[in-house]
Amino acid sequence: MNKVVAGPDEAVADVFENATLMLGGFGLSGIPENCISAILKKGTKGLTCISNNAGVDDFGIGLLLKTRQVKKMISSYVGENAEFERQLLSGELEVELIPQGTLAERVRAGGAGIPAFFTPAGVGTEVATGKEVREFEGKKYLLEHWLRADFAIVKAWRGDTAGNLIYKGTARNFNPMMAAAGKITIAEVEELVPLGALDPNQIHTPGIYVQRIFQGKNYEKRIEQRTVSK
Amino acid sequence: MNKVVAGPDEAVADVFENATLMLGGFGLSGIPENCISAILKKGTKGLTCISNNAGVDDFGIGLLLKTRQVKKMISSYVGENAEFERQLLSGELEVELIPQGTLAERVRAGGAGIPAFFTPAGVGTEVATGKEVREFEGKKYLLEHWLRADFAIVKAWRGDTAGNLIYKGTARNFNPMMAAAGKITIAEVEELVPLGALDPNQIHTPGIYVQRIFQGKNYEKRIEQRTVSK
Amino acid sequence: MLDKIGIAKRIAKEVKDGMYINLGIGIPTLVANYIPPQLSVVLQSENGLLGIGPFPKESEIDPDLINAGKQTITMMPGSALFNSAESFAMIRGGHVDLTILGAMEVSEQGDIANWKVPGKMVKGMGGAMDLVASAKHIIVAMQHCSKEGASKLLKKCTLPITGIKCVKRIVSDMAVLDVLPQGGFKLLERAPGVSVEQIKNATEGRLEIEGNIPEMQL
Amino acid sequence: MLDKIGIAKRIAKEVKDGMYINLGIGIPTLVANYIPPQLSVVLQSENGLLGIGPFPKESEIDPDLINAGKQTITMMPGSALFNSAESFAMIRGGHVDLTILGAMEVSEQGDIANWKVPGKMVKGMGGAMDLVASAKHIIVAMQHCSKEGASKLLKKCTLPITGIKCVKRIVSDMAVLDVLPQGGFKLLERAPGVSVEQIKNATEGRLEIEGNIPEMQL
Repeated sequence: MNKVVAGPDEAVADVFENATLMLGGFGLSGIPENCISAILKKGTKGLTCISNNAGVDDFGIGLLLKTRQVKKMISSYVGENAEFERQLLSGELEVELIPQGTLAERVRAGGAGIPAFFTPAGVGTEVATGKEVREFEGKKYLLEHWLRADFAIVKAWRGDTAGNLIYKGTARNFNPMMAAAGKITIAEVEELVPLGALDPNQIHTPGIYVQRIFQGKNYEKRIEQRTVSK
Repeated sequence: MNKVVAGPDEAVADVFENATLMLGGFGLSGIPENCISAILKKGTKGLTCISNNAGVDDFGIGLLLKTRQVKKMISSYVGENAEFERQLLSGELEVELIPQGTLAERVRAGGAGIPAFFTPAGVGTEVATGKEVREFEGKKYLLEHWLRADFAIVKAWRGDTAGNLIYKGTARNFNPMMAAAGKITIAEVEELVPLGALDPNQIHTPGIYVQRIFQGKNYEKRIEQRTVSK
Repeated sequence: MLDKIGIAKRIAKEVKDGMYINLGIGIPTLVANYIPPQLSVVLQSENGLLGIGPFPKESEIDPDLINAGKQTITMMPGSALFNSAESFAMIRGGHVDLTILGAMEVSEQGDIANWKVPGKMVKGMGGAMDLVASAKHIIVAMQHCSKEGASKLLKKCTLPITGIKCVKRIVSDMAVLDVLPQGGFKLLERAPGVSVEQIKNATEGRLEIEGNIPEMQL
Repeated sequence: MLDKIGIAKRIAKEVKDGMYINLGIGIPTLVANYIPPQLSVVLQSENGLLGIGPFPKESEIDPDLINAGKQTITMMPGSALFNSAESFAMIRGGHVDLTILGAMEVSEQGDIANWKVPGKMVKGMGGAMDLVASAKHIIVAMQHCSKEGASKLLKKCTLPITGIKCVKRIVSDMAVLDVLPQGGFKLLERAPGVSVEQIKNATEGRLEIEGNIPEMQL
């Protein structure tokens, strides 16, 4: 089963106006740099982006915010981005903030066919507004629903032609759950290898979740907080 | 953080009468052979065992059924065991049969702090008796609750002294979810290695879930259906 | 009338290139042997493997590598191993394209019974309830009648059911039939040497016969 | 009055051998520097790592290895990497023994506010709501008062809250206090050179003072 496409332009060619996208990554780590550039070039508008963060002013999803291609962000933390804050305060951008664990689990639920589940995060806060609250063994929980997307766009370290993926370090983050929750899942990888080159016991994302894969180029992997020890 | 115990006898020493145990494995693959033997020797009675299968007459959990140490089995499939069927039909053994995916997800929910979730498995069948049914996007789902245990007993291929585990082949099965759902989790491994010997990117069960670990002995790894191609 | 291998061969013709498929225990497992080799498909085993290969040679046997029927197996290049929760996430999430499983009874509404005979058999449902509740496309392999000649394609199942309104297509030893969205069996093909009349007599549920019914090509 | 490093040092004394700990951004991250080296503890980073090591040397920097504050880090021997769903499964499932995080306000009921200042700051809650809703033990690092001198240990939080009835212990620049199960702050220790009177004046919520209040040992 060969899922290889030529590159990011072909991979995102059918991303349509007002589509819902999931984009992997935590901060700028593990983000699909090549596909973000291709969507930027394509200029598709009205996007709803589900991603833990919103990039920085001049990198990651921040690039799509600048060009006003994003209608709505669904994230847990967006504090790294001044343009984001401006658009939000001016009402140009819709934003839904979700606790990080709830976001991760809602995406996982989307891929796993679980329409709703109970979680304690946000009980008694404004996140609970309008949500069912139920008590289990003396503790209160909120009912949260699955999240799915028209396109899930993920970044992995190594992948094979059948779409099996292995991530590296903490660049794994949201990528595996998102890979499972897209109607179409696009994976860009640093190294594309032949079938049989990956150890089946080490696969993080089984190929069944991935529809398109390509080897990306020129990864910048920008660092937000370069910290070193003496 | 050193979680190493001397062997199976020490590992299961505090397994008490009427305790709830989770036991990893699918069929006879990936079952904690050493700990089952130790519990057999110890003779603890009244156990509730949560395990996908119930072993065969003379191996796996079947051994504990023979000695009548098991009060209740919670499983998805128990068809390999004549003594089991006899005890069940005679009313000596309580049995709760759960769809395999629901069992896997209820155990995962137990480890993940999710008290309940919706799943489509069993809608309209006797499994749905007494359960809340709710419709999402035109499809019906059952509300299912988490499962947790006093002791989760798992078998891995390799493990380190901090309890990080790697499984092999399809012997992984229910072990990772159970490892997370035990108040006390005991891991027996074929090979116990020093801290730092396992690649952090390949860990299947992070050590945080494991309280005790030891290197097992004399693994029999019995095969139920030896099938070969010419 | 088809034997087990005949049923498996006929079902193999339903397989399309690029499919991810879950094969149940029994006849469905045999289907793997008859999938045209030019098709690229991936077989899922619900105990945690995508990419089931052929049975091993004696020297390749690995007790840590079995399928859902507990048979020793091998892996294909490009396989992936995972845990049982991930396996059923795949199934429940609709990522498996085709599920092929056996049945003791099917109703004209598409209900299926295959896990329990009260008072006689208590083996459990295994993964069947998850599979039938979630699969995009379900093909059932079954005998059209019991040994005593009673129809197993019924108005209503008499055995405890595994799932409701889920079966899309049936390949029996006598015929290929679809379950219609509004209920009823639509006869598509006859097994070699089996007449429409015989199928009519062997089907308790409502049977829709339109035009000439061709014989199966195996 | 303690500076940030003083608060971090005092919190480090709460750490016990064998603990799995999640450290929030800011002062809590500094705590790692002062955990006695004879204690064996594992630090969790909610973006998918157990076993955070020291910051890397220039030559070791890996952009694929960061903590929840997006700082470059290293791994300790025996580390494990995982995805965000697994990370919060750990947190939600009560497997993390201790959570240390910052706060803008804490109420005498143990409510905490640390994610939003309406009209001024919209950064999001990140993992804080999950952490405070699930942690077995929560220690808060905070300033006792605002720059304007207003108390941040309140009867009721004025800012949007992150979680209810969850804070167990507070280490501020002025004091160590417990939140009592029935509500109210119990004064345990004074910062060096800070009087009970000063703490009283700086605490809006109900303050319980019993006997002689010792000065912190750092």
